[in-house]
Amino acid sequence: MSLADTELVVRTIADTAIENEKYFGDLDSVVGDGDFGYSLARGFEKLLEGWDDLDRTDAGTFLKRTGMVIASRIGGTSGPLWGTAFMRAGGAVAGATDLSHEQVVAMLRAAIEGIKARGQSDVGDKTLLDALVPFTDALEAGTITEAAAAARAAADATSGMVAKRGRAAYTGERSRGSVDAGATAVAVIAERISEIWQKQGASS
Amino acid sequence: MSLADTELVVRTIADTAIENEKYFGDLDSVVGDGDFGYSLARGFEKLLEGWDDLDRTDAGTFLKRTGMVIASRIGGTSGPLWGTAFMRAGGAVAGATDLSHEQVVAMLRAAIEGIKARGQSDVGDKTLLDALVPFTDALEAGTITEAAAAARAAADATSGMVAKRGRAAYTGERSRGSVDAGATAVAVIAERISEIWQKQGASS
Amino acid sequence: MKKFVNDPKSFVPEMLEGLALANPGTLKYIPAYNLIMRADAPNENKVSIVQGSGSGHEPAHVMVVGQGMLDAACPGDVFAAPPMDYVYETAKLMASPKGVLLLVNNYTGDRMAFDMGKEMAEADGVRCEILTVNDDVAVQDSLYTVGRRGVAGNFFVIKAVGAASEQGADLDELLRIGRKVNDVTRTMGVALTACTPPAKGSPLFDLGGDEMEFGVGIHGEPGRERRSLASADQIVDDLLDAVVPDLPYNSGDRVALMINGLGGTPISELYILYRRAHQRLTERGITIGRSYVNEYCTSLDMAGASLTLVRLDDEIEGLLEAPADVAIRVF
Amino acid sequence: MKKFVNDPKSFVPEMLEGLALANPGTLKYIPAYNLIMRADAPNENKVSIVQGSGSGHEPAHVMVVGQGMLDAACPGDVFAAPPMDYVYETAKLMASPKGVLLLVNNYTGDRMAFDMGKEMAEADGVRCEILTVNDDVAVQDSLYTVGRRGVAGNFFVIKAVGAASEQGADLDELLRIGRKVNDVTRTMGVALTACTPPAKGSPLFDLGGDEMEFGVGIHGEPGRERRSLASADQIVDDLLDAVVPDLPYNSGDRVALMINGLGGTPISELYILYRRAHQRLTERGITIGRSYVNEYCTSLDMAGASLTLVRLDDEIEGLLEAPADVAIRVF
Ligand SMILES: Nc1ncnc2c1ncn2[C@@H]1O[C@H](COP(=O)(O)OP(=O)(O)O)[C@@H](O)[C@H]1O
Ligand SMILES: Nc1ncnc2c1ncn2[C@@H]1O[C@H](COP(=O)(O)OP(=O)(O)O)[C@@H](O)[C@H]1O
Ligand SMILES: [Mg+2]
Ligand SMILES: [Mg+2]
Ligand SMILES: [Mg+2]
Ligand SMILES: [Mg+2]
Repeated sequence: MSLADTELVVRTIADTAIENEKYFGDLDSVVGDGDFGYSLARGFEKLLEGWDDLDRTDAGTFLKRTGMVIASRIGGTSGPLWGTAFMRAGGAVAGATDLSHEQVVAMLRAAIEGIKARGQSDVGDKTLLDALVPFTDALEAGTITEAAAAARAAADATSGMVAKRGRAAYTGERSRGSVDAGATAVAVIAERISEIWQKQGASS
Repeated sequence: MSLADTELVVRTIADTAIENEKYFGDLDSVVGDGDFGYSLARGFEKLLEGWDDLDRTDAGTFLKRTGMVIASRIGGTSGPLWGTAFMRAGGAVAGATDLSHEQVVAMLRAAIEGIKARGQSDVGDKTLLDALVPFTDALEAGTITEAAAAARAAADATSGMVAKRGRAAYTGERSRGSVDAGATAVAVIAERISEIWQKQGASS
Repeated sequence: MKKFVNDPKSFVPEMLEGLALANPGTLKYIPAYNLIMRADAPNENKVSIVQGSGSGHEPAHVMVVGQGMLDAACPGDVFAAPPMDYVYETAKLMASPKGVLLLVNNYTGDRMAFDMGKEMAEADGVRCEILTVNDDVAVQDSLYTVGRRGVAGNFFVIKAVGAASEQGADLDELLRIGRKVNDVTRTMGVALTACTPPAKGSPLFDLGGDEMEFGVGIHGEPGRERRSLASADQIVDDLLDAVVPDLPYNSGDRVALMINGLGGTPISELYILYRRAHQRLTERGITIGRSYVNEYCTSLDMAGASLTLVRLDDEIEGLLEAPADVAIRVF
Repeated sequence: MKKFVNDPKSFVPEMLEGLALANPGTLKYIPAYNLIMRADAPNENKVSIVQGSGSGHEPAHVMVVGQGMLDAACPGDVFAAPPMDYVYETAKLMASPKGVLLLVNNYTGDRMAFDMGKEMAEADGVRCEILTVNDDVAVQDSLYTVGRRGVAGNFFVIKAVGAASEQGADLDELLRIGRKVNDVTRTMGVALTACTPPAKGSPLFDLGGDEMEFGVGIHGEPGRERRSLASADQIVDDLLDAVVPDLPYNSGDRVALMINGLGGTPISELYILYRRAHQRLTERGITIGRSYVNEYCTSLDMAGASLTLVRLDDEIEGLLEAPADVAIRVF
C-alpha cells in the first residue's frame, strides 16, 4: 500500500463519515444520545480543512497527525477513541512509506489495542470493536472484500448484544434489538473502502 | 313564574354550564384562551355547594344572591359579567315572588344593560349579548321555544362576525369563521330551559 | 397530556402550596384566596404592591412576591382573572396606612375584577389605586378593542415600583413611576407551539410543523398572524421591526433588553435570540444598559419567546438595579 | 423543528456569544475553545474551577460561570463532551499558582477528554486535579458499566467548591469538599417527552402519549424503564423511593431538596412536584434545610424533571448559603 493509497483510505473514511452524518446520528439515537454522526462529521470536516497541510513525510507520520487532529477536534466519546486509534496505527508503522499486508494488519491491531485501553472496553461490549476486530481478523486471512463482509456481518450481529460500554450501556437490556452505531459505522466505511479499492485496483 | 320556577331556571343554567364544561372550553380555545368552560363550571359548582343556604325570601333576593356568589367566585371575564347579569336581574324584580311575563322580560333587559355597562360592549361585538338580546326580543314577542330558537340562530350567526370585545378581539379578522363561546353557551342554556319548561308544563 | 399534574382542579393551589413550602419564613399562602404574600406584609411604612392575574404565567406573579417586588399576588385559575373577591380580600389584608397599589395587566377580566375589588375595599376604608400595564405592540390600540395587552414588560413595572416603595415612595409617586416605566416599555411575542392548559389536556390550537404564531399574547390565544417558521435571526429582526418603531427607540437611547421565554423554550435558544437582538440594536445606535434573558412571564408550556425594550433614564435604571429577594432565585 | 435556531452547527457558538453579550464586564467568550470565563480569571489567590461537558444542559455549565461558582466552562457541542484540546487550552488559560480543579460529570467521553487534557496541561506545568461527579441513582453501579452518571446534583458540588475556593481553600481541600458533597448527593430523573437536538431536528426517541421514561439521564438517551404516565404525586413518590434508600437519607437528617426542570417543563409544574416531595420527606422525619426549584441541568427542550437530595451538615450548608453571582439571575 503506497502513501497515496493510505491517503485515499483516510480520505474515504472522512468522506464516508461526512456523508453518513444523519444515518449514523439516527443509529445513535435509538439507545444513545444521537450525536455520533454529528461528532464524526464535524471532526472529519476539520481534518479535510487542513488536509493539504498534513505532514506526509511517511505513512506513519501522516496517520499520527490525522489522529491528533481528530482527538483534539472531535468531541464526545468518539474523538478520543478514533483519535487514539489513528495515532496508534501511525505509531505501529512509524517511518514506513509503503505498507505490506502484514504492516496493515499490525497497524489495525495497534488501533484496536488503543481503543481498548482508552475505552476500557473489549470485544463483546457492543462497541465499534465488535466490527473492527472481525474486520481485522478477516483481512489478515484474506481480502478487503472478505473483510468488509465480515465487518458487516459482525455489525449486524451487535443487534443481539447488550451494551456494556458507552452511553447505550445505561439502558441495560433495552439496548438489545438495535445495532451499535459505532460498529455499523465501521462496516459502512469498510464496504466503501472495499468498493473504492476494487475500482482503483482495476484502474491501476 | 313561581319562585320554584325561578329556582328551576337558575338550577338548569348551573347544571347546563357544569355538563358542558368541555364543550364550552373547546369553543373558547378556537380564538380565545380555552378557560370559559372551566370558569363557568367551577363557579356554578360553588353556587350549588351553597345552594340550600341561598336566601329565598323572594325571587329578586334569590337572583341577587346568586349573582353575588358568581361575581365573587368565578374568575376570568365571565365571573364579573355573569355575576352582574344575575344581580341586575334580581334588582329589576326586587321584592317580587311570582313573576309575570313582562317582569321576566324586564329582568332580562336589566341583565343585558348590566353586561353592556360592565363589559363596555354592545350587540354586534360578537359576545354573549349577540344571543341574549335576540333571545329576549323573541321571548317578549312569543314563547320560550321561539326564544330558544332565536338564541340558537343568533349564536350560530356569530360565526360570520369579527370580535370587538373579549380576548377573541385580539385576533381581529381571524375571529371570523367560528362561533362565539359565550353566545353559544346562551343558546345551549336557552334550549335546555325550553326543554325542561315544556316537560314541566306538561307535568304541572 | 405530558404534564406533572394530579387533579387539574388543584393545579393552582398545589403549585402555590409548593411555593410556600419552598420559601418558609419569607412567603405565606392563604388558600381561601389563592394568596401568596410576604410573611412580613403589610408593612406600615410602605405602600403595599399587589398583582393578580390568571395563573399559567409563572414566575409571574406569585414567584416575584418578596422584598423589593410584590407584597402579594392573588392569581386566578389558569388563564382566568382572579374573582373580585380575591382582589378584595387581598387588598384588605395588605392594607397599609400608605395605601395599596394594584397592578393590572390590561385584559377585560382582570380590569373588571380589580375595579370591583377596589371599589369594595375602598368602601371598607382601604386606600387603593390601580395601575394598568399595556406593553404589547402586537395589539393595535383602537376604539374597537380593549387596548393593548399587558405582557412580559410587566416585570419592569413591578421591579420599579417595588424598589421605589421600599425606598418609601408614596402612592402618588408610585403611580407616576409605574406609568412612566409602562410608557417606555414595549413587547412583542412569538409562539412556536400552542400551550396545553391542564384542564383542557390538549393544545389550545393546532400549529403546523412549519408554522408559528406571530404577535401572541400570554394566554395561548392565537396571535396577530400565522407565518412560516423562520430562522432565529429572522424572527428577532421581525420582532424588532415591530417593537423599535413603536415607541420609537432611537439612536442614542439606552435600553433594557429582555428576551423572555414562554415556558417551553430552553434558555440556550433564548440566548441565541438575545445575541441577534443585541447586535441589531447596537447597529442602530441603541445601547443595551441592562440585559434580561430568562423566563419572566410564560404561557404554561408554550415554546416561544417575547422581546421587550425599556427606554432607560437614571431614575428607571436606578430602580431596576435595586436589590430584591424573590422566590425565583438560583441559590 | 420548533426551535429558535439558525444553522444547527452554530447553535452552541451563537448561544455563547449571546451569553457574553448579555454579561459584559463579568464574562468573556473565547470562540476557539467554546470558552466562557470570568472576565477576572484566573485569580492567583484562588484555585480556578473549571467544568466542561456537552452543551444542551443550560444553565449548566456556562451560565454558572461567575463569582462563587465556576471560573470557566468549556462545553462541547450538543450532548458531546468537549474535545480534549478545549480542556487543555482552558486549563492553561485558567492556570493559577493555587492550581486548577477540573469538574467532570461521569460519562465516558467527558472522562477521556479531561484525562487527556489534564495530562497535556500538566506536561506544560499546570497543576490540575479532576473531581468526578456521579449522583444518578438510576444507573446501577457495577463492573459492567462505566458507573453512575453525573446529573443535576453537579450544581451542589460546583456551588460548594466555588464558595470554598473564594474563601481561599487549596486544591486538596477542594477535592475533599467536592467529594464529600458528591458522596451525600443523589438524583433521579423522569422524562415525559424526548428532546430534539438541533442537528437532528426530530425527537431522539418516540414516547407514547401515555408513557414516560423513568430514570433518564440528561442527554436524551432513554432511561431505566418505560412506564405508564402517572400523577405528579405518584411520580414523586416513585422518585423518592429510588433516591431516599440509596444513601440512605434517614429520619433526623437535614437535606437540600432540588426539583430540577429538564427544559420543557414550566416552573408551575416543578412546584407541584416540590410540594409532594417536601411533604413526604417531612413525614419521614427528614428536614428540608434548603429548597431549589428551577432549571439547573437540562436536556434541551425535554419535558421532565429530576429530584435531588443532599444531606447537609454545617460545613456544606454554609458553603451552599455563600453568595454567588452568575448569569442565571432575574435582575
Ligand atoms: N468505552 C468504549 N469503548 C469503545 N467504544 C465505545 C465506548 N463507548 C462508546 N463506544 C462507541 O462509540 C459509539 C458512540 O459514540 P458517541 O456518540 O460519540 O459517544 P457518546 O455520545 O456516548 O459520548 C458507540 O456506538 C460505540 O460504538
Ligand atoms: N367585554 C365583553 N362584554 C360582553 N361579553 C364579553 C366581553 N368579553 C368577553 N365576553 C364574552 O365572554 C366570553 C369569554 O369568557 P371568558 O373565557 O371567561 O373570558 P376571557 O377572555 O377572560 O378568558 C366570550 O365568548 C364572550 O361571549
Ligand atoms: Mg452519542
Ligand atoms: Mg376565555
Ligand atoms: Mg381567560
Ligand atoms: Mg454524546
